Amino acid sequence: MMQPGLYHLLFISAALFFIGIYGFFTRRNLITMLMSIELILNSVNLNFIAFNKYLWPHKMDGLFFTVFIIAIAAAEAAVAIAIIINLYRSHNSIDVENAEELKY
Amino acid sequence: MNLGLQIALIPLLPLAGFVLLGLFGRKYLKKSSGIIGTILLLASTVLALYTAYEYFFVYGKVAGAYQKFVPLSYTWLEFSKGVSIDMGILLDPISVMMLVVVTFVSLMVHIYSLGYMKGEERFPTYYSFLGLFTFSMLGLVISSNLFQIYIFWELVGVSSFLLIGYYYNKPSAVAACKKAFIVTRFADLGFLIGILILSYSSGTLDFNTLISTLTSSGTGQAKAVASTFLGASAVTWGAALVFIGGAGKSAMFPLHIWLPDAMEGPTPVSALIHAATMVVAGVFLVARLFPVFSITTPGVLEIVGWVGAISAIIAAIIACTQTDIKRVLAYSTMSQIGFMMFALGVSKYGGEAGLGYTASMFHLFTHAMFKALLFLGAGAVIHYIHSNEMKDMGGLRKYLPITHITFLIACLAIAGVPPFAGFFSKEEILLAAYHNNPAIYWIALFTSGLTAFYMFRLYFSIFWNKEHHPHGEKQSEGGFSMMIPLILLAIGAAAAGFIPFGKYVSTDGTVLESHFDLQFSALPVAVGLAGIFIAMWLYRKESERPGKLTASIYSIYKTAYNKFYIDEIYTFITKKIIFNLIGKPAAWFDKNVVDGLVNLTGKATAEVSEDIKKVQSGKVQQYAIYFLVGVIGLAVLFIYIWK
Amino acid sequence: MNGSDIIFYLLAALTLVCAVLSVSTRQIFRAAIYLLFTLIGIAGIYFWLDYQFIAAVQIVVYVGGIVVLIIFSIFLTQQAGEKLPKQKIGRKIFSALAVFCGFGLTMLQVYQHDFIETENEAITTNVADIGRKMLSTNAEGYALPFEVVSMLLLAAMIGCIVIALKSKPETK
Amino acid sequence: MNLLLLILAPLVTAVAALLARSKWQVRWISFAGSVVQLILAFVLLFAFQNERGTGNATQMLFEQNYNIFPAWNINFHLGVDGISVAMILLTSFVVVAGVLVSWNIEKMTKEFYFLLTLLALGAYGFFISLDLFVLFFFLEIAVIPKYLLIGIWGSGKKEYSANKLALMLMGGSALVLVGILGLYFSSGHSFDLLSLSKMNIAKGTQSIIFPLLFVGFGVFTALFPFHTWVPDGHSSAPTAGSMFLAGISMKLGGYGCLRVATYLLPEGAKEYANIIIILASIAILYGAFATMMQKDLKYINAYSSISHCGFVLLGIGMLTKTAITGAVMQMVSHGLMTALFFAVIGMIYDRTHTRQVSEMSGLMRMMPFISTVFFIVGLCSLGLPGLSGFVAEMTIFMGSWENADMFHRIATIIACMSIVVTAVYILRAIGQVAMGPAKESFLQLTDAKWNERMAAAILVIGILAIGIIPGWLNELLKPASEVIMNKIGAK
Amino acid sequence: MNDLWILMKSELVITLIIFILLFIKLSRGMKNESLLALTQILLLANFIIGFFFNKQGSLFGDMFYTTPLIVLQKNILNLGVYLISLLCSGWLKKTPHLPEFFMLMLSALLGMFFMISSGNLLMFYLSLELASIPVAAMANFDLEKKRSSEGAMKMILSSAFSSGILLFGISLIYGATGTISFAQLSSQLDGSPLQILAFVFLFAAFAFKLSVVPFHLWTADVYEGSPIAATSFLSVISKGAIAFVFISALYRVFQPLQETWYIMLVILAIATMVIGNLFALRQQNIKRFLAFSSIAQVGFILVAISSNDSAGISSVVYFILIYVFSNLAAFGVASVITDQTGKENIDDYKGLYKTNPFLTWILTLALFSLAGIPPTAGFFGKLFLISAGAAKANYGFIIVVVLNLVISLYYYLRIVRAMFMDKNEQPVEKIKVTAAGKFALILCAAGIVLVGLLSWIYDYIVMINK
Repeated sequence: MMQPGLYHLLFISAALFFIGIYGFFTRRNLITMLMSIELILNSVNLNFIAFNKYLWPHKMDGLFFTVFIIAIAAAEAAVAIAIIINLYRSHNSIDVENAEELKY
Repeated sequence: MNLGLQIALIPLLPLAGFVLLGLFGRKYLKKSSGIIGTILLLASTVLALYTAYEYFFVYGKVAGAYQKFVPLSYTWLEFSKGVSIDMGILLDPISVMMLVVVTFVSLMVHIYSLGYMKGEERFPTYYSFLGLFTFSMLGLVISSNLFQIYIFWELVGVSSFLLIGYYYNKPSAVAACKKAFIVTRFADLGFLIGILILSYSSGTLDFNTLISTLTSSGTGQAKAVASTFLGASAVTWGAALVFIGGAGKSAMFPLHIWLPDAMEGPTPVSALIHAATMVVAGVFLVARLFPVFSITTPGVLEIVGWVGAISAIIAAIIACTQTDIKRVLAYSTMSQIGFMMFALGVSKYGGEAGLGYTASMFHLFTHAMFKALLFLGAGAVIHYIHSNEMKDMGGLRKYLPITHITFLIACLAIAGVPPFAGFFSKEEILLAAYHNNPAIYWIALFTSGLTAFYMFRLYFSIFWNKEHHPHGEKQSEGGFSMMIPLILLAIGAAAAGFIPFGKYVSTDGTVLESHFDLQFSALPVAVGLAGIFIAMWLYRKESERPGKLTASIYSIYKTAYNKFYIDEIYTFITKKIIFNLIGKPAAWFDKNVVDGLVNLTGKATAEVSEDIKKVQSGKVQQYAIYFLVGVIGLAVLFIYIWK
Repeated sequence: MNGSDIIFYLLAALTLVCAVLSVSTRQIFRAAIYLLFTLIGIAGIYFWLDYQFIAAVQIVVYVGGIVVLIIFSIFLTQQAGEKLPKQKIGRKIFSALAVFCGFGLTMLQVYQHDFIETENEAITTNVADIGRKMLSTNAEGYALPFEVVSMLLLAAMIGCIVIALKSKPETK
Repeated sequence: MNLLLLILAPLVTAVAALLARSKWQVRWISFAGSVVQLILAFVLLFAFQNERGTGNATQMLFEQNYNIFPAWNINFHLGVDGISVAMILLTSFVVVAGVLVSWNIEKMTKEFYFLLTLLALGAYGFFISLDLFVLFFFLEIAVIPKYLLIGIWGSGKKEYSANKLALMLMGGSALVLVGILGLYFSSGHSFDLLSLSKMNIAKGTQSIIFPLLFVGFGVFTALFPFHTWVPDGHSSAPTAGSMFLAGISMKLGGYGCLRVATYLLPEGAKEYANIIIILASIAILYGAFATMMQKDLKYINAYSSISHCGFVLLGIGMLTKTAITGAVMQMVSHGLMTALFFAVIGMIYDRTHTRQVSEMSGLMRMMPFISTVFFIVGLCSLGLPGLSGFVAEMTIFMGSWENADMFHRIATIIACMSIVVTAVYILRAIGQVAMGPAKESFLQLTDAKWNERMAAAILVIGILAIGIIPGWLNELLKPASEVIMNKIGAK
Repeated sequence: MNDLWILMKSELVITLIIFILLFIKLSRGMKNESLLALTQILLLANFIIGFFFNKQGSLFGDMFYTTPLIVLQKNILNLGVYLISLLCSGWLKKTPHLPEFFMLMLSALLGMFFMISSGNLLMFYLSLELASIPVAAMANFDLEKKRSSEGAMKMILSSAFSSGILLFGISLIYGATGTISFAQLSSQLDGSPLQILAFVFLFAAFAFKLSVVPFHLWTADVYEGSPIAATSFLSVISKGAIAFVFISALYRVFQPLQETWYIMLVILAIATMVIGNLFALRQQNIKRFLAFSSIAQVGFILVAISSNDSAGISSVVYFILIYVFSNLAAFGVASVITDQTGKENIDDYKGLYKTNPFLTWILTLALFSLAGIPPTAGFFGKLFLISAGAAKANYGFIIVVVLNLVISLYYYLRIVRAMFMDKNEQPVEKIKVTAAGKFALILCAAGIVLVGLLSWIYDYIVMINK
């Protein structure tokens, strides 16, 4: 194994990203889908940080981007959870496949 | 009076009658329409006679030959430089002669109809149609332009259509008028294409220019002759096609089938249109273009001759078997026009050789008289007996004395018994044929015998034989108005032969001395008399002889009775081939294939739309999968394929 | 391989393994916990990279906020012990395939790309600097995004309140 | 004369009709409007001839040019030449007749007349615009009113027909649009007809754009095989709708084929002339044969329109001055004739409540006027001299015959053959409908009313005016077709 | 800093309105009617202010920049929001959370404004989120309806997913170029594979928001589930804003990758039009129908965007203006009908003309405008879009485009047919339209007719675009 560097980080983040996507595709529970989204967002954060660290350390663009993403992730999660709870009230379930009334 | 205007008035007066009676007749002129029409036509007739007098005796002859005059010409529609439809008047012997014939016969018919058509509901309409017809026919004969003649040709056709279909609520009349129009229309197709060819070859539509271009050897003719198609030169095709037009209108074999049916029209109409005037338009057309036919395309002229001869004999044979008197007369007309036609066919251009031409015109003239007379006489009989069938008639000579006498004169004229009109003209025709085409001569001789036979068969069946008619009470013979035309025409039929026709009408305008040869005349007269006697033997008294005779030659009789099945052949072609093999498939193709494709496009779109609705599954995860696949797809596409 | 490297690999392994477990376990509560560990692992990586501020934010916001929120909502909507419904196998295979393709493609491009690691002097990233920049309106400042985010948070708050507050059941 | 009046008159009429209070008002407003349009058309005719008489030989007269959308170089450019004047006259005749014939429409009268007038507006605008964009604008304006007219006031399978019509026409105009854009971008950004005509567009481009434009406009004028909207559309439309459709709308296509496609793209026209001729010949004869088999009067006229419009395309495809003049004459003639035909059919249908030929008989007895008009229009259709059809067809034949090679000859002969087939189906229809024994159940029927008489009379006058004295129309069209032919530069 | 007040005037006014509403909500609150009226007045004022003080300039480094064209774009959106507030007043009056709804809507609008003005990727991302998260909440405003929450769920999850993709793309771009500022980006892009990959990620996110096939699938479900006010906001304002941003991003930032995105746009435009049309053909629900029709419209917008010249920009702006009027008129009518009768199906529109001629005419006009039929403005809008796209003389492409125009006509006419021609046993009863609604509908109708015929409007857009 070699010295951990940019590519390692990119690998981790890409892996995380696609794991998240996989989760998003296959999880039927809305909350777990939301968790997958969080994984995706985290992988992006990792990307930004890695680039900022290894390639463009003289500016803080990546870092700030990460900060804002985290903030937005929180907001998004909050709204999403609110919606999910509302959905749960009306459907009595948070299985995504129980909410497929709108189609075709 | 201005000459152009004077002559223009001849057709325009009947036209005025048509417009006047057509627009206001039904409402305001119900009673007086007949009188109005007749008076207008009388004026026309007087003008025509005056014109004829002036032309033949005052100014027509210049330097020993009758000249062609164009006193009036108005550019009606110009196609391109030099090629235009001009409405004009062409004065030459035949057009002047035709003016006289048409106006005279038409006047007779107008007068006759005053009595014959009395009390008809559509009396004004009838007279307006007569006016239209007379106008068109007159326009036709004075045409100075090939297209002008076509225009009036069509108008004549439509007025014939209207008059045949006058009894519009009779299905047979409707069928007949349709048939007449369509068959002649089919022939006119040939005429039209012929016009196109001739006009393109000669670069003009004007008769005089056209004839001189095509007959005098020069660049025009050379060009017209040079371009060939299927071995024949353009002008040959043109002339032949024009002749088809003429043949259609003149009821030449095999386009004659409409004529007998046309007898569904009122009898005076048959007299006017289908005996005396319109049906000779084809003859007139060939005569009009005679220089082209005889000089440039002698081959076509030969065809003309043969078509005429064949029509003459076929019609005569059929006429012997028919029982409807108007049909007999119709076939007789066809036969006589055949005579005229082959007379042209055996003629040559210029001088003595042009005898056939003169004879043809002469026969046209005399035929108009006696055939109109025959029809009007038949009309009087039908008027009296209310039937067309021979078997309902017989012994009428006592009841219809004037009709009887005039009818007899006409029969003698048509049979070629001297000194009646028909004798002279037919004699000339036979003479011309004898000199130029012996085969046709023998056919014609036989036909003239047949003519005498069937005419007298008719005569004896109507006026002698046994009395059949159911009408017990004695009716009058018909009014004054019906008798006058009969008498006038009888005079014409009896005396017209003595007109020295060759002096006035010849191929090149010069005088053609007619000479009678007693030796030559003997045979035709004998044949004619033989025909008459056979008819007398068979039909003067009621006997079983006709029945036996027909039985002995039954198959021939049957064939002839059924008009050689030509109608059936036509029916087969139209119904089975045109309707079933072309029309129906075309309609089917349109509905199912062309339209089907359009509908298929619509259906396919709807189908696809239905099929792909699964994509919109309502599953948010699937949406995301599509999303990712789309991204990957685009990325691969643009990274690796579309750099 | 030095200690730092080992730490990195350990963190990486923790992160990825927990991530995988988090999307595959059938116990929802465990999934949340695995997520928690993943997030912590990432925070560890941030520490390892010397970005303490971000690491702190990660811990505070994610671990302390979002995950807690998620766990609350799990409690609200589900019995903790209940197993998650199974996904169709076809979907799983297809998803895995798509994801692998995507991953392969991405990594291929990343590895083929020449990232030039700079020798530029890294600027310090202490909290004070970050804070100053966050509120600076200069070219290098982030005041405007900050305001935007605050509007967003306000809006999200309003939205959540409206949606999640139990509204009166409409009887009329 | 100010050409804007031709647009304003129908516009004002349409708005006034919408604002009217009662059906009575709507009718009279529309009628007055249509009469105004007729008068304007005549004023235009005389002004035009006057101007030409004074020796003004400019290609287009009464030009007006307003720059709208300068960014796209779109101008509101108006002007007329002989062809346009003829088409405007035709339109105004048909409009008056259409308004009169629809007098008894009770359902949504206001809307009906509004749409009718809108259609007229589109046609007028189309004929006077010299800017392709504006032309296209008016072309499309004329489509949707047809859809609504058929869909709302129509009969039979009206929805299907209306849809088919709208979609096929829109498809056609879509191709036109592509063609126009092609012209625009290949000519250095100009939509102006006159300046485009002065440009030399590369031959390769022409051979791409020409088919687009020609087929696009061809759909409007029933180019085979894009004609299938015609039978359904016509047969389902209300009387005035059919009249406008066949009398005006189909002419838009012919006019476009000539003025836009052929005139602007002479090379393309030469390249595709033979294909056009083949398609037109097919349409002529095949349309005629298909007509023979129809049983519904409206279908008969619709199919015969396909055949007759084939003549228009044939004339254009022949590329001779005479043939082109003939094509325009045929447009005018067919417009009047077919409008009259539909009017008559409408009148008959209103009384007998059937359009099946076989169910009618002997109408002459009860309705002499209508039957007479039926005769006249039938005879016009089969090309009887003295009526307009003859003049137009003969001009086309004569013009076609000027091409001396075998291909053109055969096409011309095929076209000529249709006169026989036409006679067959027309006489069949006339014989069955007007003639024959009168049916018992029809004995109570009445003849035409004043409005119907007037409508028929107006169109008959138009037909006769061309049929009896064609010279004026010929003189009107000749110079314009000469301009077109000079551009094509052959023969 | 004087410029701040002028350059950011739209954003500031919107923020002000949000806070006014917030204070009203937090204090005693107001009756819905008066609150609505107040909001409408405020929005009108906002719209009017939009016409003044146009200036070009940038703020906060390059994070925020504005030009007269951008101001115009924002004002078109202002107009749209104002119209929505009028058109949907029926539903709005009844909703128990009126101020919240407006606050969310205005926050989203604010997000769009920032998005249009954004000068770097960070601002862009943030404002994009600001423009979409509140909308997701809005979609759930029919709290009692199952469909509403399902729609909202789909919206928030898909948009979170798409922002994940977007962010990944942004991060890669950041890695590859080292900058997130638009101005510097365009000079840094060189078309290397990684950049293309990143660009595709980014593009996909745009495409998602714009509902380009195959990223469009959420659209119809969300539109159908949401309350109609939210739907019209989504379909008109969101679409318009994202289209504005998209075109300026492609032209300004990704110009170096022009060859790539031209082909991409051609492919996606065709796919979008075809799929949108095919789906719209058989829709029953009016909102769903309008969703697919708007997808097809997006296809046409892409056609114009592909032109890569200023004609593309001006025609898109012009089209969006027309689209605002037309689509809002359609939604307005649908909203009135749904509000009064609860009916949303096209079959329910059968025979509408008998009972509600006014609404029918407006809807007809709107549909004709959407279909691009003269003399409505839609004709000009569509035509300019296509003309702009045709500049490359790509005949095959243009033919496909115009044929799609024809297909689209079919389904627009379907509704017209239902209203005018079809018979119905129980047509929608006579509906009384509120004064505000009527006013807005007439305004839309006037807009539909006049924006096309008054050609100076287009000239104005062209002028400020230079």
